[in-house]
Amino acid sequence: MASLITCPHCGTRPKEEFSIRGAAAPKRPSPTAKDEAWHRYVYVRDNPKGRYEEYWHHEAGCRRFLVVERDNLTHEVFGVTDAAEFKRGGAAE
Amino acid sequence: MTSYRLGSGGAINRGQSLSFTFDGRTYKGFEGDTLASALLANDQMLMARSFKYHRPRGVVTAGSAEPNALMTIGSGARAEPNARATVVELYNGLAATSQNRWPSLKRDFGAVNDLFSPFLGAGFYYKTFMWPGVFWEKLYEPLIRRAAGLGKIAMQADPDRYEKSWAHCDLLVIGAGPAGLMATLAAGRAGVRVILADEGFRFGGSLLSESAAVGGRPAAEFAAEVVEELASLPNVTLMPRTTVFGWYDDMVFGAVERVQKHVASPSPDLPMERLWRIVAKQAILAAGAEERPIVFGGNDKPGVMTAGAARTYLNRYGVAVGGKVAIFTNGGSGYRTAADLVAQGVDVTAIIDARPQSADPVPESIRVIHNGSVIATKGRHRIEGLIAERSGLEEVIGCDALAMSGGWSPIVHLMCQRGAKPVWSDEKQAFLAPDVGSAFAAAGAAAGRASLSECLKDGAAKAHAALDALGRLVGSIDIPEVEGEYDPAFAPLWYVPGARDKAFVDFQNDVHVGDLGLAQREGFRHIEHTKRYTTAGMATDQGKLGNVNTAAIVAGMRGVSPAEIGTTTFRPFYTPVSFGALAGAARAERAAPVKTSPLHGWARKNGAAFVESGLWYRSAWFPREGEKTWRESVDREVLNVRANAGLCDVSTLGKIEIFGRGAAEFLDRIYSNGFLKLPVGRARYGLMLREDGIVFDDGTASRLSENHFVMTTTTAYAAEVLTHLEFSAQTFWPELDVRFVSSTDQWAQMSLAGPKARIIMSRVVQDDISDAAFPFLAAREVTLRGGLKARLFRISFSGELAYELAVPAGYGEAVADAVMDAGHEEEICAYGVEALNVLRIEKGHITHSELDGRTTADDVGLGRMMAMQKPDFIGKRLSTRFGLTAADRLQLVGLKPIEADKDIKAGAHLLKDGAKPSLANDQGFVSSACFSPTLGHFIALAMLKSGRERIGERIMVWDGLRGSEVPCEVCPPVFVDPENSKLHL
Amino acid sequence: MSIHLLHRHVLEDHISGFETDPNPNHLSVIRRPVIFSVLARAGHEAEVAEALWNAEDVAPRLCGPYEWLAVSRTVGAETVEAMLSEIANASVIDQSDGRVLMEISGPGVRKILAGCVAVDLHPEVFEEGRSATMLCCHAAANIARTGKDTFEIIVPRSLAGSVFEALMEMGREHALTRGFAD
Amino acid sequence: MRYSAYSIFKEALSGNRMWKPAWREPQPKPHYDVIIVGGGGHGLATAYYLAKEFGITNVAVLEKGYLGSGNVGRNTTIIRSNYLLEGNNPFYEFSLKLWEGLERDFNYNAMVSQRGILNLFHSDGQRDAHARKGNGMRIHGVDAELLDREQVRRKAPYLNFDHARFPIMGALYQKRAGTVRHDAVAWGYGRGADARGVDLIQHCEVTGIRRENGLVVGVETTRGFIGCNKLALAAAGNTTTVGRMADLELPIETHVLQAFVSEGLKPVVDHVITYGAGHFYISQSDKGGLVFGAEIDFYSSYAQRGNLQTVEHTMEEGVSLIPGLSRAKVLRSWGGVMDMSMDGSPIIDRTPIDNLYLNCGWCYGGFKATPASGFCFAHLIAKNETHHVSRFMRLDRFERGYTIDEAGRGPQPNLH
Repeated sequence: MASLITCPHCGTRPKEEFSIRGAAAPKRPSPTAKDEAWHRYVYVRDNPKGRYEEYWHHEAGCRRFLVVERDNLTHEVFGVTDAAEFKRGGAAE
Repeated sequence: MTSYRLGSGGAINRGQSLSFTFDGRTYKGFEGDTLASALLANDQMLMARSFKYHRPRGVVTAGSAEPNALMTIGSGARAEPNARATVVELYNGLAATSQNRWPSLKRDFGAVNDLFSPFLGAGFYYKTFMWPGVFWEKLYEPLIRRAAGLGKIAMQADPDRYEKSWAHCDLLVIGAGPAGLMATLAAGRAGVRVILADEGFRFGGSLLSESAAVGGRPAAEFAAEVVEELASLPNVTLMPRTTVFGWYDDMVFGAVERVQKHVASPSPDLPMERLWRIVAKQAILAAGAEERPIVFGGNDKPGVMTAGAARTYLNRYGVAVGGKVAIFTNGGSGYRTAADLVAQGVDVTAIIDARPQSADPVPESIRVIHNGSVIATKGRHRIEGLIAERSGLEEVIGCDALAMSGGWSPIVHLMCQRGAKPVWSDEKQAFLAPDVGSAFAAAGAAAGRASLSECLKDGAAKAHAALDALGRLVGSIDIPEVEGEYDPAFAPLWYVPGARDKAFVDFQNDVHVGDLGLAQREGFRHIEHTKRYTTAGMATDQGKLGNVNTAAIVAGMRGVSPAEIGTTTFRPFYTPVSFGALAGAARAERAAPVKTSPLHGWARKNGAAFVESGLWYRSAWFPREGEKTWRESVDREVLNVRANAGLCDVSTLGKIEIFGRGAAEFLDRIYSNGFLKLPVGRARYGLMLREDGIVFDDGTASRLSENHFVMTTTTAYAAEVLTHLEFSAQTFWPELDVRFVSSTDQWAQMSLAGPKARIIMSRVVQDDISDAAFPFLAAREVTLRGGLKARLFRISFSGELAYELAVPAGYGEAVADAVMDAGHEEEICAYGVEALNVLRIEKGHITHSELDGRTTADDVGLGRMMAMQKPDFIGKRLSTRFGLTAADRLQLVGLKPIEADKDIKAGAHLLKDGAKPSLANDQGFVSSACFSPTLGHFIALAMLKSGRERIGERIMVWDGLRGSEVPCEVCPPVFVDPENSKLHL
Repeated sequence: MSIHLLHRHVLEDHISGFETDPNPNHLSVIRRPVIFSVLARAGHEAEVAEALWNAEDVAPRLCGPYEWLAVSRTVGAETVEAMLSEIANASVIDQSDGRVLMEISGPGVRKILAGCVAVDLHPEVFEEGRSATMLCCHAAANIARTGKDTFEIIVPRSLAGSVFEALMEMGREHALTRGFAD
Repeated sequence: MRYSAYSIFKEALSGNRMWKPAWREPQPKPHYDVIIVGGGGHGLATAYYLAKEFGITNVAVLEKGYLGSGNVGRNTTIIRSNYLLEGNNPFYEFSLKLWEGLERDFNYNAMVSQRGILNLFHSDGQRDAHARKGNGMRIHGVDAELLDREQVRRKAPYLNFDHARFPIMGALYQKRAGTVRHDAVAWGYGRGADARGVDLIQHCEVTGIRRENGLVVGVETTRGFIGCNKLALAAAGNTTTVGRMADLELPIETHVLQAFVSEGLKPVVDHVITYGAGHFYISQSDKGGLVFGAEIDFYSSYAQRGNLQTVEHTMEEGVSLIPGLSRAKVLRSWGGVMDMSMDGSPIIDRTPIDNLYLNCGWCYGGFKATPASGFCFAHLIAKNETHHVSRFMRLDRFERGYTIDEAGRGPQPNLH
C-alpha cells in the first residue's frame, strides 16, 4: 500500500501522486441528524488495527477520490475503488 | 615483510598502477583494488581507532560489514566521512584520512580511555555526571561530545549532482554472487525483464575470492563469462556499484548507485550518486552470508580478521594479509583459507580448531590444534602473536595475522525490514530468512545454502520459481559442475571463556562480553534492552558482524536457545546512504519547483521586488529611483491607488471552472452564504467553512452562464479548495451534476484599482463598463480593443473602484502593458502585494492572518454570512457548538495607537490597560498591522476577547519579544470608507 | 486604442540564445498548440469519449474517467472550440494558454523520463497511443506516447519552467537538446 | 542502590560484578490499587509520580513488550515548551521545568541537554505567527527570543543562507529547549518507580477490561486476570485497541512517523533546529549521530515502519536547509506509531467509566510531555481531579467546541 496504489482509472501509481484524507467509513449524516451523530462523524474514529478503508485523493492523476481498503498493520492492499462505487460496510451511522 | 602483494594473481589490473594517500603519505595500488586491499598491499594494517576506547584497529572484513576501517575520503566540500575502506574502490589521487584520533593514528591521546575502561562499562554515563547540576551541560557533556562521533563533515555545499530514477522489472536479483548470477541467467534467458544489482564494482561475489573451479574454469572466469552473456541480453539490466538498501511496501526497493564515487575527476553531466526506486514483481535476495568473528580475548587487534576476508585479499586482490598467518576456526572456512595461503607461499603457523576433530583437508605440514582456543593476543598496533590454550595448557604462537571463522550468518537484512523476524535454525546454527510470501525469496548463502555448488543450484531454482509465478517458466538451465569446493560446515562457537583481554562482540562501539553480562545483571535482559544499554549493534555496521554473536552469548548467559533471545529489529538502511543520494536534485534553489505568474515578465520589467508566496514568486513592491526603503515604495503605491489608480498582478489566485446543472446548488452547500439566486453576470463574495464550523477559505464565485461559474480562491488555498470541492462532490453529493477544472494557469489576472480605474479600463475594453452597464460585482466576458476575449470582474480587495481583468496567459504581459499605457495620464502605477496588504488592512478585509484555522465567521464579523436558514451547508451543524459561540471569543477589531508615532507589529499580544503581562491577562493578539499612509499612522487588525463590545476601550499592545508596549484604542476594523461609497463610484 | 497583442510563451525565458541542431535526444516545445479541457456529464462518459476519438485534427488525451485534454497542433482554437461544442453532454474550456506542450524524443527518452515519472513506460506496458496524467518532476502532467521513442508532455503553464529545467537536467547524461517548434 | 561517581568507582574495583538490577521482575499480584496500561514513558512517569508525589505505591505497570518499547524509545528526543495556545503552553512549560530537575530527582542521568531550539521562519506571515507564539510564551514567563537572520547565522552558520529556495528570515529561539537521551527517561522513571514499590510487569498484554456495575474491576492479561481499583490507560498508538475493551469512543487515529539517525560525526549541530519551509527538524546526539525527522507518512498505520517517499522528502528538506549534510550518511530509519488526535492536542481526563482514566492523543509530541503527562495523570488518578495545567485537555472538548488546535488544521488528524 504505502508505496504504490493501483488507481482504477490510471493504473499503478506511487504514493507521491496521492493525498490522504482519512477514514472512509464515517458517512456524512443527514442535515437533520442529531448533534451526537454529527459529533461522531466529525470527531470519533473507529481506528481499527487491521482492515481499514481510507480516502486517497489521486491528486496528480485523475483527481478522483478513491477508497483504499488495506491492512494498516501489514500494509497489504485488498482493493481500490472509486469513491462513487464505495459501499460502506455495516449499518449507516 | 608482514602483509604484502603477491607477485601474481588476483582480479587486479597490474598494468594500471594508481597513486593514493593515507594520512598524507603516498602509496601505490592497482586498478581493481579497494582502498583496504591497497593499504594491506603496502603493509598498512593499522587503519582506524575504535569509538569508545580508541583502540587501534585494522580490517576485519573485505566487504560492506566492515566495522573498523572507517576513513574520510577526499577533503573540503567533497569529504566523505566514515567510508569503509573495504568497499572504497581505488582511484588515482584518492586521499584518505584516518578518524577519531588525535594527534595521529599511531599516537592517539583518546586511548587513555582504554586504561579507564573498568569505570566506563556499559551505561556508566547514566549513573554519574549528575552533580552538581550545571556541570553536565557546562563540563561533562561538551567533553563527551568532543570525544564522541567518528568522522568530520565539512558542512559545505556539495559541488556534485545527484539524481533519482525509477526502474521497473519482472525480477530483481540482489547480489551478483554464484546464486545471483545463476538466477539472473535463468531469468534473462527466459526473456523476462531482470535487474541484477550488486553493491560491488565487479560482479561475481564470492566467486572472485574462490579457488575452486566452476564449469571447468577458474570461478572468477566463470563469473566473467556469465556477466558477458547477461550484458548481451536486452531484457537484463546490470547495476554494479548499486546497494539495495531497503525493501518497502508493494515490492518497491530503494537502491543507491555510486555512479562516480570511484572517478578521479567526476563528469558534471553525471550524478555522483543516483537513487533508484525499483519496482519488481518478483525479487530474489542473493546477498550471501557474513562470516562471524569469534569472540575471544584480544580479538580486535589489527591483523585479526575473518578467514573469508583473508581469502578475498589473497585470491581477489593478490594480497597476503600477513607473512605468518594463524588460523582460529570452528569449520571448513579456516582450513580452506590455510590451503589457499599455503598455495600462494604464505606461512601458516597453526590452525587452532575449537572442535575435537575435523574431516577438513589439512595442507601438508600445517599444525592443527584441535580442541584449541585463542585466549589472548599480543602486539599493539598489529598482532604479534597469540596465546593458544588446549586442555589447560597454554602456548604462545607467533603470527602477524590471525584469520578466524566462527561460522556463517545468512544476510537476511532486507527480508526482515517489513516486520518479519528471522528464524533461528538449530541445524544451521544461524538465523535464516523468514517466509515473507512468494514474491521475495532468498537464494544461495543468503538462504543458508552452504557450499558453492548448492548456491549455484539454489540460484537457478529460485529463479525458476519466480518465472513460474510470472507465468514465464520455459525450462530450466544447466548447473555447472564445481571442482575442488570445500565443505563450509561448522560447529557453534560463540565465545571463548578465559579471555585475558576484552573479547569484543561489537568492534566499533567497543562492546565486549563483560558489557553483555553487566546488562543482564542489571535487568536489561530483553535483547532490545541489551542493545540499547550496551550500544551493541548500534554502530555504523548496525551489528552485521556482532548481532548474532550477541544474541547467542546472551542466550548462553541465560541458558536458553538463541531462538528465544531473537534478534533486534532490522531496519533500513542496509548500509548507510548519503543524504545527497536520498535528496537528489531537490536542494538549494531547486528545493521546490517554482510557479511563474504570466505577469512575472511585466512585473520584472517594472522593477518589482519579488517575494516567495507558496511556490509562486509574487511582485511585492515596485521601487522607484530615490526610494530607499520598501516602505517608501509601498506608501507611494497605496496613496496612488487611493488617489489615482494602480495595477496589481493577482494571477496567483486560484481559479476553478464549475460546470453543470447542479453547480449553483453545489456552491450553495459549499459556501455558508447563499448562491442559488446569484444572477448570471454577477460575482458574489463567499465564505467556506470546514465541517467543524471554522472558516476554511474565502473568495468569490461568478456566474458566467446558467450552468457555468468561476470561483476564485486565495493563493495559498487554491489547491486545497479544489480538493475540498472534489471531495464534497464525489463523496457527499455524487448525484449533483457538477464538474470542475482548474483554470488558474489559463488566465493572467490583473487588478486595476483606484478612482480612475474606469476611465483607464474603458480605454482597454470595447464593452460599455459604465456603472450602470457594469455595476459593482458585475462579472462577464468582454472584448478588448484589438479583439481579444477576456473576463472582467468588478470586485475590490482594496476598497477602491476596481476591476479584475483576466486574459489568456500568453497575452498577459501585452495587456498589462496596454493598461499601463492607457493609464499613463492618470498616473497609474504598478503595485505589489505589500501595498495590496496595506490597502486591505485599511479597508478591514481579512486574509489568512485572521483566518488562522481557529476563527468562526462571527469572530471576524461575518456572522451575517451564515445562512442558517439553508437546509445544509458544510460546517453548519458544528458551528453552533457552545465553545464556538461563547461570548468571550476573540473577535476582529481595529487598533489605533493613542500616540500617533508609535508602531504596532503583528504578533503582539493585547493586555487590559494597566494589567501585568500574564496568561490570565492575555486578551488577544494583533493579526495584521501596517503603517497606513492614508491615515498617517500605524493601524492594526486584532483578535480581541469580546472585541466588538469594546470599541473605544484603551488597550495595551504588548510586544515583550521586541520590547515594546503601545497603548491603543480599540476601533472598528474598517479604517477607510466604511460606507463603501468608493465601491459604487 | 488597439492593444498590440504580442503573445509570449512562458519558456521564452528558458530557451534563449542560438538554436543548435537537435541531437538524437531532443526536447521540442510547441509554441502555440490548441488545448481544451473536455468534461463529460455523469453517465455520458462513453459517448463523449467516442466523439472525441472521432474528432478530426484533435488528439484526445485521457485525464480521468470523465476528463480529457483535446490537443491540436494543426487547427486554431476557434475551429476546435466549434467542433467540441458540438459534443453533447460535454463542458469545454480553452486551456491553450494554461498548458505547455513539449515533445521529447530519441533513443534515451525512456531513461530520461525514468528520472521524472514513476510510471513504467516500457512499450509493452505503456503502448503507443496511451496517455495519462501523472506526476512528472513535481507537476501533474499529461503524458502520451506518440511514437516508439516519442512522448508528448503537457504541463501547467506556471510550472512549465521548473519541469523544463528538470527534464533538461535529467537529459544531461544523454546530451538532450531543446528548442521551440512552431 | 544509589548511582554516583563513587558507586561506579567502587563497582569497577570489584569487576563490575555487584551491580544490582535496575528493577525487579515481579510476578503480578492478584490486585492493585492502580493498574497502568503501557510501560512507555508516560506510563512509567505516571507510576513514578503516583508513588513519589501521591504516596500510592500499590501500583502495577503492564507492558506488552519490554519497558520503553514504544515511542519513548523511538523519537527524536526533543524537549521544548514553545506552544501557542493557552491549552498547551502552561502544560509544556510545567513539563520543561520538571525536565530541568529530573535527573537528580530520579537519580539517573538522562542527559538533559538544554541546547536551545531555533524555529526558523521564512516569510512575513511566519514571522508574525512566531511573534504571536513567542509573545504568548513570554506573557506566561517562558523564555523566548525572536532572532533576525544575522543572529541565526551567528548561531548556526552552516544553514543555507545564500542559496535557499525559501530564504531564512529569522527564528523563534527558546534557549531552555533541548534534548534528552530517550531510553534513559524510561529507565530512570522505571527504576525510580520500582524502588518505590511499583511492580513493572513486562511481556504482559492486556486482552480485556473486566467491568462490574459500571466500574472497572480489573484487566484480563496474557498473564491472567489482575484486579484493580483504578485503571489508567497510557497506551499511545494502541489507545483505541485498549479503549475498545471498555467501549470507549475516541477521537484518535493512529499514524506512523519516521525518524532517522546518521552515522556518528564530530559535533556540528549544536542546537535543535526546525525548518519553517518544511517539517524537517534536527539535533545531534552526544554520541555524534544526527537525529532528525519530518512529516508523518499520512496514512493510518500501526506498523512501526515507513515509506521511502517520506524518507526522500525528509532528506530533501534536510539538504535544502543544511547543504553540508549532502555527503554525510544516514544510518537507520525507524517508525513510531502515533495516537493522532482530532485537534493535535492530548487528552488527560476521566472517562464515562468512573474509575477508568485516559491519557492519549500525544500525536508526535509526546516525548517532551513525559514528565508533565505523568505528573498530571498521577494527580488525576490520585485525587480524582484535574491538575490545573492539564485542565483544557478534556475528552469532551470536541463536543463542546473547545478544541486545542495548535496548527489550525481542523478535524483531520494527519494534518496536525
